[in-house]
Amino acid sequence: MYLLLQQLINGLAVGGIYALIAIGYTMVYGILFFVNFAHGDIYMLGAFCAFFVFTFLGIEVTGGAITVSQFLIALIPSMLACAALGVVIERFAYRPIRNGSRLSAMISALGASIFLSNAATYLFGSQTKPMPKLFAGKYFTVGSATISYIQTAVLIVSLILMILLHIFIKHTKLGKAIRAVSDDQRAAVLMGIDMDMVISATFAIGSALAGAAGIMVGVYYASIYPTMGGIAGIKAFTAAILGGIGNIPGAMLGGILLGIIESLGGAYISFGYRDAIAFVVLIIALCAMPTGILGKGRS
Amino acid sequence: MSLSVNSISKAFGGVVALNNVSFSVEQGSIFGLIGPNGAGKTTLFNIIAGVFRPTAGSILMNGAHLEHEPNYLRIDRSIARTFQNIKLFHNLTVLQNIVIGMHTKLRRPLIESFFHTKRWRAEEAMARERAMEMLTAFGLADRKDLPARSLPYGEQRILEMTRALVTESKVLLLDEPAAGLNNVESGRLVDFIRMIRDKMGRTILLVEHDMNVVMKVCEKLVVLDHGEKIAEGEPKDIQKNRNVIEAYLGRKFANETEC
Amino acid sequence: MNDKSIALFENVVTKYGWLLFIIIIILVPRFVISDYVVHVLVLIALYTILAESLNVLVGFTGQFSLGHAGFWAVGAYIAALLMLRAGFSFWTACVVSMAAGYLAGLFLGIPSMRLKGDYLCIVTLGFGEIVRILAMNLEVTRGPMGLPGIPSPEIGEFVFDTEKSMYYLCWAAAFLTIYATGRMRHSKFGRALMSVRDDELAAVSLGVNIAYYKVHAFGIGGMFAGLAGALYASWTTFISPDVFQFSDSANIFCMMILGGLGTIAGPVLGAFLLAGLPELLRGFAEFRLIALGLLMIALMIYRPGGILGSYDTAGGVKKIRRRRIEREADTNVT
Amino acid sequence: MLGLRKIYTVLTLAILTFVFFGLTSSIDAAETITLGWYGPTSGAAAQDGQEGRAGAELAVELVNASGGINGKQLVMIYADDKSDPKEGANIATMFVSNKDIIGVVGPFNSSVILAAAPIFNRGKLCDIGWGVTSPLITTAGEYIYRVAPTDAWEADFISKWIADEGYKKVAFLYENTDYGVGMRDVIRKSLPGYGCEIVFEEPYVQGQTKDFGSIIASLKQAAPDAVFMGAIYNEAALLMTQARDLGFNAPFFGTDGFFSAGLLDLGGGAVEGARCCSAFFTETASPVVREFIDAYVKKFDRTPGNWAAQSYDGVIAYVEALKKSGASTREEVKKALDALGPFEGATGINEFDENGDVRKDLVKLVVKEGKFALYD
Repeated sequence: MYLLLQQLINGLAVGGIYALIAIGYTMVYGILFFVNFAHGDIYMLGAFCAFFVFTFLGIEVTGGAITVSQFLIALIPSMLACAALGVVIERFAYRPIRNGSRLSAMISALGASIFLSNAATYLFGSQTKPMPKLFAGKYFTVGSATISYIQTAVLIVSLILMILLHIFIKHTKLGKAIRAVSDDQRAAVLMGIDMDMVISATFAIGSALAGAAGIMVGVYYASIYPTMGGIAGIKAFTAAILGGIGNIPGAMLGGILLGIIESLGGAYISFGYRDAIAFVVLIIALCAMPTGILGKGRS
Repeated sequence: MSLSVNSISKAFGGVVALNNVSFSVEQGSIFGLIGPNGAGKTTLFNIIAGVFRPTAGSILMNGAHLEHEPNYLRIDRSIARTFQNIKLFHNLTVLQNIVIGMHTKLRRPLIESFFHTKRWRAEEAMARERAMEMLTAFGLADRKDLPARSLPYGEQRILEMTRALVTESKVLLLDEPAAGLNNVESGRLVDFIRMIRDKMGRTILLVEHDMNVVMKVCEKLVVLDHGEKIAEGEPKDIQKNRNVIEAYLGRKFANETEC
Repeated sequence: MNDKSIALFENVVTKYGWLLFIIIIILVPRFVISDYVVHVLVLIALYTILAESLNVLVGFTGQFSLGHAGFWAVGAYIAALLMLRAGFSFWTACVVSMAAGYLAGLFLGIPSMRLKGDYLCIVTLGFGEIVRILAMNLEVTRGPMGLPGIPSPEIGEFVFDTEKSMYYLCWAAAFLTIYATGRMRHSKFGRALMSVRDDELAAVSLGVNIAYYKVHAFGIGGMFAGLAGALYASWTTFISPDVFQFSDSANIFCMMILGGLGTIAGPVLGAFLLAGLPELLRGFAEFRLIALGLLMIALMIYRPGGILGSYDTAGGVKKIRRRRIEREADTNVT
Repeated sequence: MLGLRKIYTVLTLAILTFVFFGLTSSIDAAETITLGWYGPTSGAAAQDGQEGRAGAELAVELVNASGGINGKQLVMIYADDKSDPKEGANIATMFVSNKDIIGVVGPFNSSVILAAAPIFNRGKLCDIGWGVTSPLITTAGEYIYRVAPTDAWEADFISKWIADEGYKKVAFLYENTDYGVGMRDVIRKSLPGYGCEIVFEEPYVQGQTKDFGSIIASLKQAAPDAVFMGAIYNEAALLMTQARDLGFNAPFFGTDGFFSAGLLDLGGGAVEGARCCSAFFTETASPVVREFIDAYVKKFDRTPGNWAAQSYDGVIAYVEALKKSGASTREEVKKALDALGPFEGATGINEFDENGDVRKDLVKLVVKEGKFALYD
């Protein structure tokens, strides 16, 4: 029984990370109707930002450990840097083709993804870089299931960020504008909403969350490498679709669910087939609910 | 040929859009379906066209039940339709749009196109010829190689109508054909519809808001209000019918014009 | 260049353009002594088949598929296993792998009946990953160890084991694919596919059975990808799961788009560009991928329809808005 | 916009660039000896690829500094295969059709060399793999050699070591690649052969699996005496840290995949006591190895890893063979390699057997106080 509890905890922690990245996909899709494949690479650059902040602060990255305050000091600048990067990518790669078709936007996103991951490999070197760990070695046990502090920290930080986002979207003026634009672009513009600003804000928020996910993965697994964006991007995109693309709570739900499915599938069926199981579950879910769990009739 | 609608009801979730509507359309007539906004005209039209399935009731075409048939079989039941806002194949040429209209008429399998067989070439030539015939009849022949998206609005409407006619379906469903036309164009539309009925022997069922088009061209009318049939008959009777006036202009006005 | 001459250009170029292109392809091995160039041209031929067959799905029928490497893998593995384990000759194995590709296409076509756009895209992406993971874990495919020693095609004594012999075989298959997709485009089947792409509701109203055509578009796409798989297997004589990654599916997708979506010559040019260019730039290792990324972005900004694209992808997003407005108008409950 | 003219120019241009490309061949062939080197300098295994390339570059530099081979300077052509078999086949054809190249060193991934082997055999061009360890390569063709010890040999070496240490119940975790699966097939015979029982066996996805929580949970249930990992250092370090975090403290054994500075960087304290074997070790007495290490540190100011040493030896094999035989054509190089006998390189004494595999002795290592040390 404890094995099940252990797997659930692992799933929740990984799910929290997928959810944070998936939110970026869903927010961009909600407004521009295309999948921002470069989003996975922004998550990777978030992790590298944190790496440079740590080295700048003189923290011993090789096998070192950091306190919560140092983590937060690194979190803020990384999120801001990623937000800025998101806006820059939108400004140069997507704005010129905004009235083009979704297809060309998607290809431009694929191009941006190839550019970012290879530029990172060239600039930062392809080596897997060590990252300091948060709560190294501390864990508490429930029966024979052990829950490491870092797992719970990842989950808590993810939930907090999601709640903050929810509040932002629900109650702030910009949040309402984003929702308005995603519901009906033309009407929103008629109401005097500045499209460019809203779209940049969407990219900024989505990228900041991806940056947060990046730094957390960095301290959780204590290692980062330039091509980590690709796989995480595809998984998060799957989570966003599972939850119902264009729907923020859906992205959160989809992320958590995918994390749990993966860890349970990996443990109980076979670790080699873990990703295949996640995709099989996705396909079945989509055939049952063509627009995702919480998705409106948007497809 | 008889198209009859028998006690059709339709509800979207809790909202009752249509409640027990029945009427039948005689062969060769021009039949109008009118009513104020939200009366259920378009829903009924889409049920006949096969886009929606009714919650209750049936639609009979020459005695055959249509209501549960998939929508792509309407053409085989000899029912074709046009759309309120023009649905052409934008990236295909005018000629290709028409040839696709003959989709159900063409029989040769894909393999024959691969081997370029005589039979396949003959069928394609027949299709092109037939399409050109229709295009010249409706004055679009010189546009045949242009992508459909580049035609002006009026011509796109005619192209869509031509495409529906080329299917040689006995019944033609027109969804607000006069939408967006000025009175000169709607005048030409009235002659056009009459010509289709008289020369091509088609039966027309149209949904329309433009009252002077309706009154001029329709031989029989059904009026819907809040999903129910409140009147049926000749246009001149309908104009004087109390319920119709009340539905359109409200009870006070209906009382004042007591006729 | 107004729309009138686009239509004119379409049929004139197809007659002479292809003739010249075929002549060039036939003559190239005569002048080129380096096996390396012939080798790269064979790879381009296989990518042409893959990009053309994907074009049937995306360019003709408007269905996004990012899992085309999955069909390629199915074809390659079926052909390899039949030749290695069951002693089939290349030709029967090739036909069987095309049939297998067709069935895999139908299988993947089923969800395509219900799902659209990005939902379908993720399902096809999932399909590609599932195929690769199965190849990675199954005993019969020897997992990551791959299948070495796949025999080359033979006709009587003549064995296609040199680069030049496979060059002619692969380009013959490529021209077969180009001819087939070209013929299909002008047939009832092709027109039905394109009507599904442009406007499903209108197509239905004209009697086009949308589900049938969507599923068979996947079938035909899978069939030709299976052909490319069989050819690839016996050309390289060794296949392993990491040959058919998601990056390969994305690569094939980009070739089709950069060349020109919905056209016939587009995917051919795309294959030359994305399979040929990196070989030319082999000297500048990391930079060629950075350059490729930027090239893709630039092309989408200045040539949204792809280099040869006459297909009005510029109207894409406008189409989205129009389609959404129509949907509201169509189904509002009046 | 578009025109007939444009279409022709674009298509024919693409063809002609190839025709031109094919005709050119490198210029001065007389005074130099040209070798080819390929490996994954980008993509998933970029780190090992770049380390291998550094080893090869160092070898070329040292050889040319000491007067080249029989008076001729050594020229090396480098290519990146991104660990993709398709690229491997392209590069193999490129090397075969470049007449100046008389020998090739590379690659790192077994699946890449298997794709390239038929082309090298057909072109009668020798290829010494510097990172390929899969047993499949033994029978990959007469022109295929390698300096990296096979998984089979290392797995057997470690199994014997585990048995000698008295551990009876062993868990085996392996990456789902030809490296890991190759080792699994070997230890399924070797471990029981030495009297140990495999209590738990599980693959993971190399390069993707980051969260080993579920594997560790199953490990704790199986409660093995020792864990043998068919893994390279990044996943090994990750698993050991997470295992220690979750309170699993059995000793870890690995093969040369463990032996890299990356294991210490990523693992930190958690890898203390991890044991592995390697053909190359920095603190050895032999002068040749010492010379290699000092030169490497001087050029790249970081200590060389296992793959740098293997790639270096790949080049040295040719240098020794050419010096002994004065060969200058591909057939002569083939004969020279077969007749080479033992030669000393950065990984100690190497000798090719009749299949082109290498026989070299392995060293037992353990991580003590954050550094690799000889295990006595």
